[in-house]
Order: sequence, then C-alpha cells, then structure tokens
Amino acid sequence: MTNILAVLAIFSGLFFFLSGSIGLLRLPDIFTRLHALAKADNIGLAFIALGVIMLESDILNNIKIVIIWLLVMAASAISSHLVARHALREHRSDD
Amino acid sequence: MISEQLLYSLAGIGLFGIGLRATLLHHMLIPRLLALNVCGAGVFLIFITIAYAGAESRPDAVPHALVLTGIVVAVSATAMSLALGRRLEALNDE
Amino acid sequence: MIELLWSVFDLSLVLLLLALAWGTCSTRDVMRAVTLFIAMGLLLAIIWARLKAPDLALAEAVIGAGISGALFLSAIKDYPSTITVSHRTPVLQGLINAFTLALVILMSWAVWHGLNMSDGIRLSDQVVAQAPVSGVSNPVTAVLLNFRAYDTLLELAVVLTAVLTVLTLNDRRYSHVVSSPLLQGMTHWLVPLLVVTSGYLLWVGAHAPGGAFQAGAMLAAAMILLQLAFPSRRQQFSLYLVRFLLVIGIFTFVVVGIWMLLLNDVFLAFDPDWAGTLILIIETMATLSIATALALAYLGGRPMGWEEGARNNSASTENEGAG
Amino acid sequence: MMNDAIIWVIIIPLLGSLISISWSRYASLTAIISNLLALAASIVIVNQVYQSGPFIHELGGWQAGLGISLRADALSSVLLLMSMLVVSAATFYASSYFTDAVKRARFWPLWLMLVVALNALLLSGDLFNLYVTLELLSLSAVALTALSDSRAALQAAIRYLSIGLLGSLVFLAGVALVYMGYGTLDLLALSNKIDASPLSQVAFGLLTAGLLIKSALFPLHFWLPSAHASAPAPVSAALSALVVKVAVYILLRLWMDVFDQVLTPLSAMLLGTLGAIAVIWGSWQALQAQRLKLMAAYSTVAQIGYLFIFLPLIVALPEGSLKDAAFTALLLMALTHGFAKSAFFLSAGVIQQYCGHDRIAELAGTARALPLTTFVIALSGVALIGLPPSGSFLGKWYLVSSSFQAGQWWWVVVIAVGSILATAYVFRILGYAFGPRESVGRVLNGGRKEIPALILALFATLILGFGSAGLWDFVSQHRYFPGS
Repeated sequence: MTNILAVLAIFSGLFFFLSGSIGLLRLPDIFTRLHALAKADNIGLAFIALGVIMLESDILNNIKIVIIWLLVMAASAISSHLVARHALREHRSDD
Repeated sequence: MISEQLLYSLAGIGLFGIGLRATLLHHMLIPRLLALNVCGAGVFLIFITIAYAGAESRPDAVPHALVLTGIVVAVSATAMSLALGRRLEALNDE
Repeated sequence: MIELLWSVFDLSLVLLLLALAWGTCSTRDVMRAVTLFIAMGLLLAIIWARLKAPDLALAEAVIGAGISGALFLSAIKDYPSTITVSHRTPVLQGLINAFTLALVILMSWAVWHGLNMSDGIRLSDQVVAQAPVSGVSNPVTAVLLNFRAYDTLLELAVVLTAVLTVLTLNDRRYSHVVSSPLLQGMTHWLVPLLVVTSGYLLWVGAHAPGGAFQAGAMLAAAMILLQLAFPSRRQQFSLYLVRFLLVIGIFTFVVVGIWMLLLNDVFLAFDPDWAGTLILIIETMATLSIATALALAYLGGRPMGWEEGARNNSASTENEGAG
Repeated sequence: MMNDAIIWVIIIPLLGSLISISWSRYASLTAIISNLLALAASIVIVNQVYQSGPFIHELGGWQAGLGISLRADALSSVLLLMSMLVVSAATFYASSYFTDAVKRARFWPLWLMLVVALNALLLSGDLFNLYVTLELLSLSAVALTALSDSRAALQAAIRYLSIGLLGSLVFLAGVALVYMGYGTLDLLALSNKIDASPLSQVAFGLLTAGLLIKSALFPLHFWLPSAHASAPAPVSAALSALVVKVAVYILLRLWMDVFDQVLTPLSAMLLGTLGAIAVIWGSWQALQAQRLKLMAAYSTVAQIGYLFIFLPLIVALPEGSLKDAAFTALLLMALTHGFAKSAFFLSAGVIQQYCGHDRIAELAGTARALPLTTFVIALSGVALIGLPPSGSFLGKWYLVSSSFQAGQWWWVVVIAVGSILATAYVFRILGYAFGPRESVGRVLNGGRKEIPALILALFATLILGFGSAGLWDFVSQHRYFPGS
C-alpha cells in the first residue's frame, strides 16, 4: 500500500518536472520561463521527496531529505529572484 | 553486465571524440576549453566504467581516485587558461 | 523487467550525455555552450552515482560543474558572445572529422576486445586487503591519501601552480557585484551551513564518500558566495594569511612525508596506528589550501596589495644599490 | 640519508617553491640553495646507480602496483643530472636576468615548480603519475612563458597550454585503456604483462600520440617556435633543452622498456621518417629565421628530429652491443643538445638585453662588445652542427654507422643535409656578429650571466666529447629498469 502511494507521489513529481521543463522550452520570455521552472520544480521535488520518505524507514535520512527539499526551495527562490531582477534591469536599459 | 560496461565505455569514447573534434576545430579560447573539458570527461567515463564491476560487487577504488585527481587537474588548467585569456584581452585593449 | 528498466535508464542517460556534449561543442552562443556544459557536469554526477562512484559524484557536482561552471560564467563577460565556428578550411574540417571518426572507431574496437581480456587481477583486491592498515576505511580516500598519496601531493602542486599563474597574470575582477538584500539574507545562514557541510565532508571522507577535495571546493563556494553578496568585506582578509593558507596544504603533506622518511626510511610511509590521524591532519590542511586556491582562481587575479612585499623589497634594494 | 636522494631531489625544489611564495624577499637565495642541494642529490643518485646498479624507492612502503614507485637507472639518472646542471646554470643566470623585483618574485616559485616537475617525471615509474607530472610540467612551463607579458608571449602560451592539455588527455586515454586491459599502472609490472592485442596497440598509439605532441615532432611542432622564442631567456633554455626532451624520454622508456612486445618496425619507421622531415624542415626554417631566439627554437625542432631517427635503427638492430651503442648515442645526442641549446638561449638572452632586440641582421658588433657570449654561441654552434670534439659529433657518427649496419642508408643523406643546414645557420649568426659597426657600445661584463652559459657550452663540447667513454660503460651496464 505504502509502495503504491510512494510510486504515485514520485510519478506526480516527475509530471511536474516534465511540465516545468516543457515550460522552460516553450514559453516566450525569461519571466514566464522562470515562473514555470521555479514553481513546477519545487512542487515536483516536494512530491518526489514525499515518495522517497514513504519508502525510507530511517528517520534520520528522512530528516535529511526534508532539509534538502527546504534548501533547494530557498536556493531556487533566491536565484530566480536574482535572474529576474537582472533580466528586468537589462530590459529597462534596453528601452 | 558486460553490456552496461560496453555502453558506458562507448559513451566515454564518444564524448572523447566529440571533445577532440571540437578542440581541433575551434580556435577561440572558451569554446576550445569547453571542448577540452568534454574530452576529459570522456576519458574519466572510460576510467569509471573500468572500475564498475556490476550491480552486486564493489567497484575498484583506484580509477575513482585517479579520476578525482583528473577532475582537480582539469579545473586548475581551466582556471589558468581563462586567466591567460583574460590577460591577453587586457593587452589587446591597451 | 527490472533489468529492462535499467537498460532504458542507462540508455537515456548516455544519449542525453552525448546530446549535451554535442550541444556544448557545436553551439554558436557562448552563454548557451557554458550552460549546456554545466548541465552536462550535473548529468555526469548522476552517471557517477549510477556507476557506484559516489565520491566522484560529489566532486563532479561541486568542482566539475560548480567551480568550473562559475569560472566559465565569470570569464564569458570578458569575451565576445558569439563563436565564429571555425577558421579552418573545408578540407581541413573534413580531415578533422574523418580523423576523429576513425579514432573513435579504433578505440571502440579496442575496448570491445579489452573488456573481455582482463585476467581479473585488479588492484581493487589489493586495495580491499590493505584498507585495514591504511588508516581509513573509505577505499577511495585510502588510495588518494595513502597508497597513491604521492600523486595527490603532486596534484596539490598542480593546483598551486595554476593559482600562482592566475595571481601573476591579472588584477582581480571587480565587476561582478550582486548586491541584493535577499541574497545577503540567504548568505547569512547559508555560509555557516556550507562551512559545517565542508567540515562534515572532510571528516566523513575517512569512511564514506567525501574528502579533502570535495570539502575544499565546498568551502571555496562559501568564500565565493561571501564575496558576491558582501563586496566590501573582502579587504579585511590579511594577505599574509592568504599566502599561508595557500601553501599550508602541500607544506604539511611534505613535512609529514619527510617525518615518515626519517622514521621509517620511506617517504610517506605511515604507521598503521597513526595513519588515520596523519591523513586527517593532511586532509584538513589540504582542504584549506584547496578552498583558498579555488576562491582566488574565481576572483581571476591578485587581490589588491598582493605584491607589495616584493615592491617594497625592490625599493629597498634600489636604495642600497644607490648608496 | 644517502639512499633517499631520489626523494630529496623532488622534495627540495618543492619546499623551495613554497618558501619563495611565502617570503619573496629571500626567493632568489632560496632558489639558488635549493637548486644546489637538488644538484647534489642528483649526483648522489648517479653515483648510486654507478656503484650498485638501478634502484627503486617504493613510496609509502607499498609494493609498486598498489603504490607508486620512483626508479632510477642509467638513462633517467644521467638525464636527471643533465637537467639539474642546466637548471642550476639557468638559476644563476636568472638571478641577475630579472631586474624587476616583482617579476623576480613571480618567477622563482614557478621556476622551482618546473624543476619539481622535471625531476619527478624523470624518476617516475608509474603511468598515471607520469600524467600528473606531465600536467605539472605543462602548467609551470606555460606560466613561465607567459611571464614575458607581451601579446606574442600570451598568444604562444595559450596555444602551448591548449596543445599541452590535449596531449595530456590523449595520453590519459591511453592510460585508461592500459588499465582496462592489464589492471596495473606500474611500468615494470606492465612490461611483464603486456602482449600484442588490439587494446594494447590502440593504447600504445594513444600514449605515443600524446607524447609526440609534447615532444613537438613534425608536424606537431607548430606550437614550439613561438612559445620558445617569446619566453624569458632562462625559461627558453629550460623549455628547449629539457621540457621537450623529457617527453622524448618517456616515449623512449615506453617504446624500449614497456611496449617492446607491441611496437612494430613499421611504426618505428614512421616516426623515423617524421624525424627526418623535422631535421630538414627545422633546419631550413632556422636558416630563414629573422630572430636569434626563433632560430634557436627551430633548431630545437630539427635536433629533436635526430633523436627520432634513432628509433627505427634501434628497433632494427639485433640485441647486443650494436643496439646498446645506438641507444647510448641517442642519449649522447640528447645530452649534448640539452647543454648546447640552453647555453645558446642564455647567450641569446644576454645579447637581447644588451642590444635591446635579437634581430639577426642587426647583430653587427656584438662579437666585439660581448666576446665571451659570442664565444659561447660559437661553441654551442659547434655542438649543434656536430663538429668534433662535441658530443653530438660522436652521436652523429654512431647514427651514421648504425644506419649502415641496419641497412637503412637513406638516413645518412638526411643527416648530411641537416648538418650542412646547421652549419649554414650557425655561421650566418657568427657572420653577422663579427660584422663591423661604427660605434661599439659599452663592453658588458656580466659574469653572472655569461659564465653559466660558458660552463654549459663546455659541457656540450669538451666534457661530453672527451668523457663519453664513461657514459658508454655506464649505460650498457645499468640501462635497464630495476627489477627487469
């Protein structure tokens, strides 16, 4: 039962990653791409982390997985912010 | 088991070939350096494939150590080449 | 079924790897080439993990993709952004293509034969057999810092030579300043975390994946992050300290080696009882040196005042000459 | 303590380099002292090989194979001694060559790293360790070339580095294939295991190709002239005399001692032919060169070519005294060129600093202003041409006689043409140098710069010429790798 749920979670995570990647490739400009990438990937990673936690019984490892997820979220938020701000400034200086 | 080894070592050779070709074709510094790094990654992949002994057995640690050395040497050489290029650009601008 | 899935996984990793490599080498946009190169580095890290080389996966992610990527990214600002593909004549291009293809086929043929020909006697058995007396239980660390420690010593010399060259050639780069309160906020709590992680990697390298190079690169990342987020703070580093940190790794290595030479008549021959401690001391110092070296390499040149000592010296000798 | 000279010769320059980074004030002194100590260690090593035969130092106390071993035999110890003599002379020279203190502070640590790399490479007995030392050698050599800090020097340095990296990677690919097939990196263990198989042939080809790039054999020589000509003079001396030569040394080691089961007469013939083209082409370019240092660099291309002509002869000759003689003659040629070319470059540096340029056509009057330096150039010219009593006279003599013994007379034509061209390019310089000039400038008496070059030139002409008998015995007795 847990296994099935875990696999389901991981697959939905993969789905979010896939849509994030498609967004990265298909969307027209840098802001929408960032949007797709950061949001979809964070949720995707959350689902995958959830699935892996269900499969893993060691509590310490589970805590590590959660920490990794939080770190990646923070890093992707900040780097998206920096990329977007840089792009915005270049955008303005172009005008 | 052999088939995995074969697959990855062929991939290593392919990477080596792609990098080698681009190194010989490019004459600008950064593309050539990227190509050299790709070429090196191919050699590393060959090493690691040799070390891999199947899903159940323990891999050979020696090639792992060699590749670790190789990665560090590669990054040093990259840093140095980029610095040389930067100096040349600065002299060109003067 | 499972085997089939593994094959599909392997095949897609390999194809993606080759595609990224091809993209890196053939695109005309420098920025794109560097991005693809970094992506290739991350994919390689996954492949190393797949091939049961976790030490390398760590090293590739931090050094191969991370530090190399950062070096390239900061360098491309100094360059034109389009690649003029080749100034070679079509004939020469054809020759290069044919030559590379022939070489690839030849090597594949050799490997096809070679995979079956080994007599199975590898160093791996010896490594496992001798690991208990090497002082560490992670076989990769045992090879790097005991069995083939001399290679690692020379490798540190390579790193030092490269950084010295960077320092002699240019002044440091000042252009890349990213001041953002968000980044500064994150840096505040990320840097301590990176330092702790680096220490953990160093310590854990004795019995699990990790070690001086990964730890050093991690520490370098922390230094780089600090310099990016707080551009004004870097002047407070004492340059004497930086010099000292740069050489301390090799120096400790050599001193321990000579000590063992005097003790056991063989260079770098550690006593099994002491080996673990000695390796940890060497690795700690090497971590500091590697971190300093990589961070200086990222800056792209010498910090302000790096050669003051030599300059003062020259002034004084000139005065002596005049007097 | 004496038995450990093989370690000290590597460690002392390394420590010297660290000290000269930390205290640049004492860098010159440190460099001179550590060079002299390392020179002493290399003499001890040669003596040890002479007294008790080739020997081995297993680093870390691990059996070679698991660990790395350092090995010394006649070939490596003699080259080591030559390299330390050249380096020491160049060190004395460099201590007065760089007038700018900042440049001097940049030079010493890298210079000592180059010494570390040279010595470590000559003594290494492990295939992967050879890769690491090759990289250390390339990086330090490139860094020293770039010290000239001119556009030409930096362009040359960048080309030198990327070619060098490519060569190392090709070499490393060969190492990977060797390990795949034979599971060892130790040269001696490998020589016992190796057999002719597709894998060993391709691996051998890759290793050779990597080293050919580094040793600048025609047509892979294109990076050499610009790099050697634009580096500071003491660096050019080390690059031409040593850095190129140690790559040839590894090649020779692999061909003769490790892969002797794998190599075919055809491949040796191919390299010999390339060597012959290099002799003619390099000498011709040297004759055309407008600048003194560029001429010397092209002359290096030619002289490296001679070394490769020996390969098909050594392969063709039967085991025994004839083969040993050809081998020793090869070593003698390499040694003579090492001393002569370094003397030449050091003198060229003196001329360049004196005249402010090194354009051959404008050298008139230098013979009167710099008599000693001109004499050194003439002496090293004698060695480059191969006139008696230089070591290369004997070397070429044996080259000619082994060509006839091996039934490959065509090399003799090449040697004759090469020598005539060498005569032409040497006398061309001397002709200009002795030319009259209205106002002869101040006569420079730079003993610290001129004497080291003189000593090197004397080694090339007199000592190697008259003292080569000892070399013959030494090499034939202790030529082989310890343990084989």
